[in-house]
Amino acid sequence: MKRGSLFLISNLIVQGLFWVSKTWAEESTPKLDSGDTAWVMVSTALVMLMSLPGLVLFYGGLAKKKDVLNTMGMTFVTYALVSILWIIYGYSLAFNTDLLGIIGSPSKVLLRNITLESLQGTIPEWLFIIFQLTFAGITVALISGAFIERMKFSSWIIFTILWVTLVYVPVAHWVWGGGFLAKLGALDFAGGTVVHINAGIAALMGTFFLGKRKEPVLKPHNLTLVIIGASLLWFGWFGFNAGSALASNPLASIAFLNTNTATALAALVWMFLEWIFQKKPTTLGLASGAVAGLVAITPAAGFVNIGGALIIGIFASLAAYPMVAWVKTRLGYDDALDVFGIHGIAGIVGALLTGILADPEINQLGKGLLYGNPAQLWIQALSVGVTIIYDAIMTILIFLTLKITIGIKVSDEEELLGLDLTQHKEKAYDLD
Amino acid sequence: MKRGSLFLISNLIVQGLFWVSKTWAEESTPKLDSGDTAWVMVSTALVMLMSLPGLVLFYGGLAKKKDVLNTMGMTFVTYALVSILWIIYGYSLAFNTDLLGIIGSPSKVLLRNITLESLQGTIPEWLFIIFQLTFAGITVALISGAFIERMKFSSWIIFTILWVTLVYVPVAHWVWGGGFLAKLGALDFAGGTVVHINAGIAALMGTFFLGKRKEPVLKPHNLTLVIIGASLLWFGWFGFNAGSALASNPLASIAFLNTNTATALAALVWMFLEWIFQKKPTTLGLASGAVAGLVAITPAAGFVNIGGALIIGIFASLAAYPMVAWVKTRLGYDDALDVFGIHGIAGIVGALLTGILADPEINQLGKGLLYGNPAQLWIQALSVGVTIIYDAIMTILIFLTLKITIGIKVSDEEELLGLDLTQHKEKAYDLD
Amino acid sequence: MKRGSLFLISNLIVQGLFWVSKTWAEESTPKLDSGDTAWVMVSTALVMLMSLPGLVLFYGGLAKKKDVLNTMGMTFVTYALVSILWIIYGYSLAFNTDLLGIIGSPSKVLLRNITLESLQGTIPEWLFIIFQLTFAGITVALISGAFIERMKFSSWIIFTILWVTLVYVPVAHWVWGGGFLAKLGALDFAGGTVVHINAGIAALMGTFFLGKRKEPVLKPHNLTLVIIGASLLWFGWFGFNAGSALASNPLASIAFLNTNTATALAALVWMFLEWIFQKKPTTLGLASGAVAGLVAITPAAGFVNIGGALIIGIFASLAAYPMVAWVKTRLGYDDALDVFGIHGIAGIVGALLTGILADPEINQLGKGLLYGNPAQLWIQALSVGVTIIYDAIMTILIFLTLKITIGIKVSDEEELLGLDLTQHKEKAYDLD
Amino acid sequence: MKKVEAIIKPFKLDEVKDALVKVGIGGMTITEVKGFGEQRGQLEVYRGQEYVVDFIPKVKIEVVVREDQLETVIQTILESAYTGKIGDGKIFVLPIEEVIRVRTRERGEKAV
Amino acid sequence: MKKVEAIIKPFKLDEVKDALVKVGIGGMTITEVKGFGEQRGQLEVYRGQEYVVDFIPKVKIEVVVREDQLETVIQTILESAYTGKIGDGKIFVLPIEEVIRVRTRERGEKAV
Amino acid sequence: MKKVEAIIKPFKLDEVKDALVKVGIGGMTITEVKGFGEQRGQLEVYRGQEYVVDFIPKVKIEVVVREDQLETVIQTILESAYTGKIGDGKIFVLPIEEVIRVRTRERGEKAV
Ligand SMILES: Nc1ncnc2c1ncn2[C@@H]1O[C@H](COP(=O)(O)OP(=O)(O)O)[C@@H](O)[C@H]1O
Ligand SMILES: Nc1ncnc2c1ncn2[C@@H]1O[C@H](COP(=O)(O)OP(=O)(O)O)[C@@H](O)[C@H]1O
Ligand SMILES: Nc1ncnc2c1ncn2[C@@H]1O[C@H](COP(=O)(O)OP(=O)(O)O)[C@@H](O)[C@H]1O
Repeated sequence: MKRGSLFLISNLIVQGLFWVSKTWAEESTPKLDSGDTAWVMVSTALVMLMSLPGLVLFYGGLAKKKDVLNTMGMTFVTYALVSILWIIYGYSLAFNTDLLGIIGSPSKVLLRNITLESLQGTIPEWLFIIFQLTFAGITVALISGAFIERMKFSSWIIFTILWVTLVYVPVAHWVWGGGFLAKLGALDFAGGTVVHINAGIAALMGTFFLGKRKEPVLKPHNLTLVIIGASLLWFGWFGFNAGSALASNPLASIAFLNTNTATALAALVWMFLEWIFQKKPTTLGLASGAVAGLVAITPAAGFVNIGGALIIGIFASLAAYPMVAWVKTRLGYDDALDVFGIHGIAGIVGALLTGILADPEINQLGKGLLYGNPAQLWIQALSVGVTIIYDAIMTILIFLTLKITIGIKVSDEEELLGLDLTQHKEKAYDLD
Repeated sequence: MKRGSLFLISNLIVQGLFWVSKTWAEESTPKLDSGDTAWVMVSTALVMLMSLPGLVLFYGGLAKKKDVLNTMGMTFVTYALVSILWIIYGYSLAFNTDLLGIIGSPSKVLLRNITLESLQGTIPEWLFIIFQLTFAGITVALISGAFIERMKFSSWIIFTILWVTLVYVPVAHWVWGGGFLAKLGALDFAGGTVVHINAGIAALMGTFFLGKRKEPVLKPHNLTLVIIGASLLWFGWFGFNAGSALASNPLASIAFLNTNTATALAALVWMFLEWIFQKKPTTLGLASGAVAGLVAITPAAGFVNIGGALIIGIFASLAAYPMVAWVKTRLGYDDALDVFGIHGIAGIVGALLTGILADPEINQLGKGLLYGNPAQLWIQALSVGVTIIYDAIMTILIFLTLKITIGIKVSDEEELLGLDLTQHKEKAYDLD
Repeated sequence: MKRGSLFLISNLIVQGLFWVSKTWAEESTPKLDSGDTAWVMVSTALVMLMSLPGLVLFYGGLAKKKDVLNTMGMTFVTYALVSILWIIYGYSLAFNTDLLGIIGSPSKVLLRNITLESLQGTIPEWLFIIFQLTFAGITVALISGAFIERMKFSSWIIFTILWVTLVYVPVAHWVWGGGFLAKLGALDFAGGTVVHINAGIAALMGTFFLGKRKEPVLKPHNLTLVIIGASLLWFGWFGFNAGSALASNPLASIAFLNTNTATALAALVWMFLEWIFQKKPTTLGLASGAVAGLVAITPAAGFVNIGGALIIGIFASLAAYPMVAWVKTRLGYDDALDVFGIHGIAGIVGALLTGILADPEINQLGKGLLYGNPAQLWIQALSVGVTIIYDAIMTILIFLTLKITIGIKVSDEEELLGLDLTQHKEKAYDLD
Repeated sequence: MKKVEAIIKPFKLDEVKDALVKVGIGGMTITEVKGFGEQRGQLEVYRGQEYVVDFIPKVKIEVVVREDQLETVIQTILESAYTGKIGDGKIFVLPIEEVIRVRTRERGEKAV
Repeated sequence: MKKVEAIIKPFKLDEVKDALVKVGIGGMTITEVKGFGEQRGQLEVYRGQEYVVDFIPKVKIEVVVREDQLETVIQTILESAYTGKIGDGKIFVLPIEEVIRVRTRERGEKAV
Repeated sequence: MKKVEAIIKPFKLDEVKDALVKVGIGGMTITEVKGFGEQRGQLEVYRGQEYVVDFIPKVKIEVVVREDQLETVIQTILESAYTGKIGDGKIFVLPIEEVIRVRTRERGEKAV
């Protein structure tokens, strides 16, 4: 799990193999590459698009009509908040020089000491900062899907600040910023653990504190928005996964192709599961399967070959579908939009399968069980476990704090009237 | 019609003129270029966006309220299906070494024998594979517009599999993959024939088998979606056309500019035709004209100069408008969303005009009638004709097979209740 | 204010510092760079997306249900019209060799004399043309927000033609094309003055002629569209601002980061202002603040450091919020969607703050009051003033002409019935 | 005069309207309503969770008629709205004391 | 007590409401309906195919009034809903046997 | 037979429906309406401009009942729709002269 460090090295090596004519192999320090920079700028914009309006549409469409603006506003305000916190201290604490394996040095707080000349591999450091920012933003926004239709807007804002600071920043440091987990050697190409498992577990914990909604059932008010949102997530995810190569090269290309493959197959598998078990294939099923596939391929995108991508696509839906269709209803927690069921579960599937399927001919940094390195699977499991435990504990502490201070849930009447009116004095549609 | 082969050579020549300092001209084998790779990765994402959610929005908004999810689902499932089939056998059969002028060698089935080092021109072969994949996906999805509101979802899935295999793959091979049509020397920069005429003819043939809907009239349930969809198609088409240069260079730039020019003018021409013939200019007319312009400029984008783009923009709407406004109602076939009327007709207009207007100062590979090469027009006509005949025959055979096996049309009552409920047990909107 | 000229030089200098290995510093003429070209192609597509469907969604959602298609159509037709006018004469008159400081030479009318070899810095001139085209298009489209729900569609079309020709083209020439204002040395990285102040003032002038609507109140018919539109504007603006570096380099990266930072903070500030002054934070407020931030950072994006971006973000909303919430209602003009209140006001704030906060360590071309150059603030004020005065006079003349010829306003009954039906014979939604 | 209120299946609306026009009815008013009755709604399924909607979309037709038209209108609706399946709907007849046409201010039977 | 049901043009709603408030009416209920009558719908044209909608958007106003208010309410609606063009709508008067206010359980004229 | 028309707060619909079912009511028709009365709408605020909506979303329940069910139905609605706050709504009782079930052509009380 070392995108920030190992990958850059890997890129240099990979690039060194092909681009000898650019004379990089001979030089000790990398130079800025305008093509790599262009691709990472685009990828940054694409990951931003995943939050606004990707997730805004996907979650907003699944919400009830009286809660859609609040649902959309949760993602919007979170992306804005994290944007500011990230440049103030988030980036420095997550990605600056490691202190005791725990946290980054605060010497880059407010982006001090970064200049036009600062590079991260072959791209400007400023670009690396905002690329990472978009990952932090969407991770927190993802969690909101479990809490919609009943959480106080003010409480969500404080949650965003506390969680990104106390959970996302340290975990990102441990895994990508040179922290203690980075030394374990676990593989996480684009954020299966840091983003998806992290978000899924936080979502699950939060539902225990928020309790059930009055009407704890999924009744999407506008499925056209959901399909558009899923489409934009798919589109933006090319930046998420292929952008994580931090270069415009063959590794980015296979990550791109793997992403599309696993996603497409997971969408089809979910559809056929529905066809078998509930007689009709739904469009929401296609969209849900696609998201499960996107999540599961995330840690593996730059490590597995096309066969690996197909296997991950299949298991993404095989694992997430029963979770949301059967297990959730039986366990009875109210994960409104299945953040744990899809992001948590498919994230875990992807992280473990990466340990099995990583093919060193795709990326020499990753060698899975199938290629003679059984240890990798245990490393993957360990890093997943550490993340889950730390995340769960911290999320519980944050919710406890919120509960005994400003409160977390709106009143029953506010819930019935809808959060748009009671939290924002707004109405989404005026179609009369 | 030889994007896969001739264009790469042309790019090398063009690039050779300007980038001598990169020493490519002196070398025999092309090197990977990070800028070209960045642009083609972006273009791939853009063409994917044309299907999801571009076409999803454009077609979905034009459908009736009770059929919108089914309409959207047709494009979604097709893109997913083609994504898988393409990497299994589609790419190899379409673009691998030619066998007898008919089909590509199966040696790259499941993407065997492709490695990190494989290049296609100056970009990774993996990238070329997924770029081509997005074209295959949207071609089939386009056809669905003619069949909506009455076709069984299961039947559409089987149609997708058969048509992409039996029609798209071979035609793409003949035209772009080194097959027998490639040797004719016809010009098709980004897929006027392979994509749009191909889709338009298949759409027309299918309507003869599906018959009319109970209410065979265009009553868009949500025109805001249509305008957003048309906008995203326009946006994504920059990847479709300028991406087909397979490089980030002046040829891509003029293709970009030509695309915008023809599209804008076609939108305006359609609007004025409506103003003249039906007294009011509609926003659906603006959107429809834009799509006609995008289709018509597709084969010509990297061959004509700006004057050529203007002429193509004018004729796109001059040909497609009377087709959908007058001819269709008179002939009485039920091409629900005018796939033949717009994609078929404007595609033919574009293919023929390319043979007239191709300017060798833009691209030395193309020389039209106006520049002293009347033969080109006949080559264009011939290749259009071959595509139409093969496509029509195969589509008829596919529909016959479907009809006598699983059936193609839902029952009358299912049609009245809407396909969302009867095919998917879903409802698009819950706005009460 | 000299993007077209000074920036290219600056880029060369900046690039020269880092990319000596590319041997550019030694050469007199710049070479085409595939990475820069890729980034500017993407940026062009992104700025196009800001009009279609960014503004289409943002404005359309804020309109009343019976006027949404007309509102969307205004932006659509304007983008199409300007696309054609720009290649016919707009580009040549705005960016070709200066004649007497007033206008560009017509020698590039219809893009004559531009070939595959023509470069603008390190990118093809064709690309520069279409990049600039997208700015011209959105500037006019922005104005429409003030005029919706009462202006004749035909009148808007003529307005578009006259205004882009008589106002946008000359102002763009003076400021960016080497005209007399360019020599003043004012700073406008991506169009704070040319685009936003220009649009804001024209909007304000027009409202005096159009008068009030029957129901002069903001009653958005679909706020979900507004939030999606604002999100896409944010996304596209990365192309607007970071693309204005005309290269894929550290300057583009800091412009990207500054854009995101100011936007996020402005969204939050607007939200908190609402929380304080009207008790609830709205999602429309978040979106409005984001747009104010995007506008204000536009002239400064490639000049200020991150601290500057934060300050600009704060003042964007501090200035625009009271304008639209209090001042407008008191003054009583009917700027329907607050084009003056947001684009005009935040544009002026941004232009002046650039004169204060421009940091020469970010870009040696800009040195503000804070860094020892108080003159810059006066230069900024002067260029803002000249633009306002010229724009106001010309817009008034255009409206006078329209008023005494074809008329500008629909009849009262047409307004009540809605412009969709009376201007286009269309209905946006058929949701029964 | 009487008001006939008929609750029918939405996809029967056009048929009923045409039938009424044929027997000389020149005006009616239609409202989208939701019905609760013996018929239960179509099953919808989202992410594996099935649920039935109690309230089913119906259309209410209101026709104000002269006494002598009453039985014809009832018969016409009975025939054109009929499918024989549960949920076909009901017809209610209410007394009307006065009818006025806004445009002409005519009152009574002339105004129907 | 009586119920006055008026079918009017939607853009006249505010005017009618204000006029009714002026003559002392404190409550009413509004429904969006679609009318079929002599007035035909606006032509819509999509890709050259024109079609007319039979059903035109109308608004139904229901006001329950005391007998002594009846004529005033009718006159007020007649005036404020009037445009003189076809489609101005109709007013129906129905008998009401009982009115109850849920909040206070008051019955009869006090509850109106 | 009588028709009971109750205008209630939308979020009370399920409660009222369930209560009516409990006392044996097997059918009803629901319409979304907008009410004008003493209760004023929630304030909405867009870009600092506050405005109150006069018309508040309400739900109209129509139940046609036999005379002997009338008082039970009224009491049931009164209890289940009650919040005690302004805007709880009204119940109107209208005479019904005939009821016919389309599916079976039954008339009168059997058809209710
Ligand atoms: N007592 C009633 N009062 C008002 N409306 C009723 C009543 N009973 C039935 N309806 C309406 O008639 C519709 C059809 O009734 P239902 O019991 O489903 O089938 P059927 O008409 O075949 O008996 C219901 O959906 C409802 O709208
Ligand atoms: N017999 C009727 N029963 C119920 N509603 C009617 C009847 N006749 C007319 N209406 C309603 O009144 C509206 C206006 O009637 P129309 O014939 O179009 O014009 P006018 O009111 O000028 O005669 C219709 O759209 C319909 O809603
Ligand atoms: N005279 C009336 N005629 C028709 N509907 C009425 C009348 N008075 C009230 N209503 C309906 O009853 C609803 C509630 O009335 P309101 O005066 O707001 O509160 P309350 O029921 O507590 O007196 C109104 O919104 C309106 O729909």
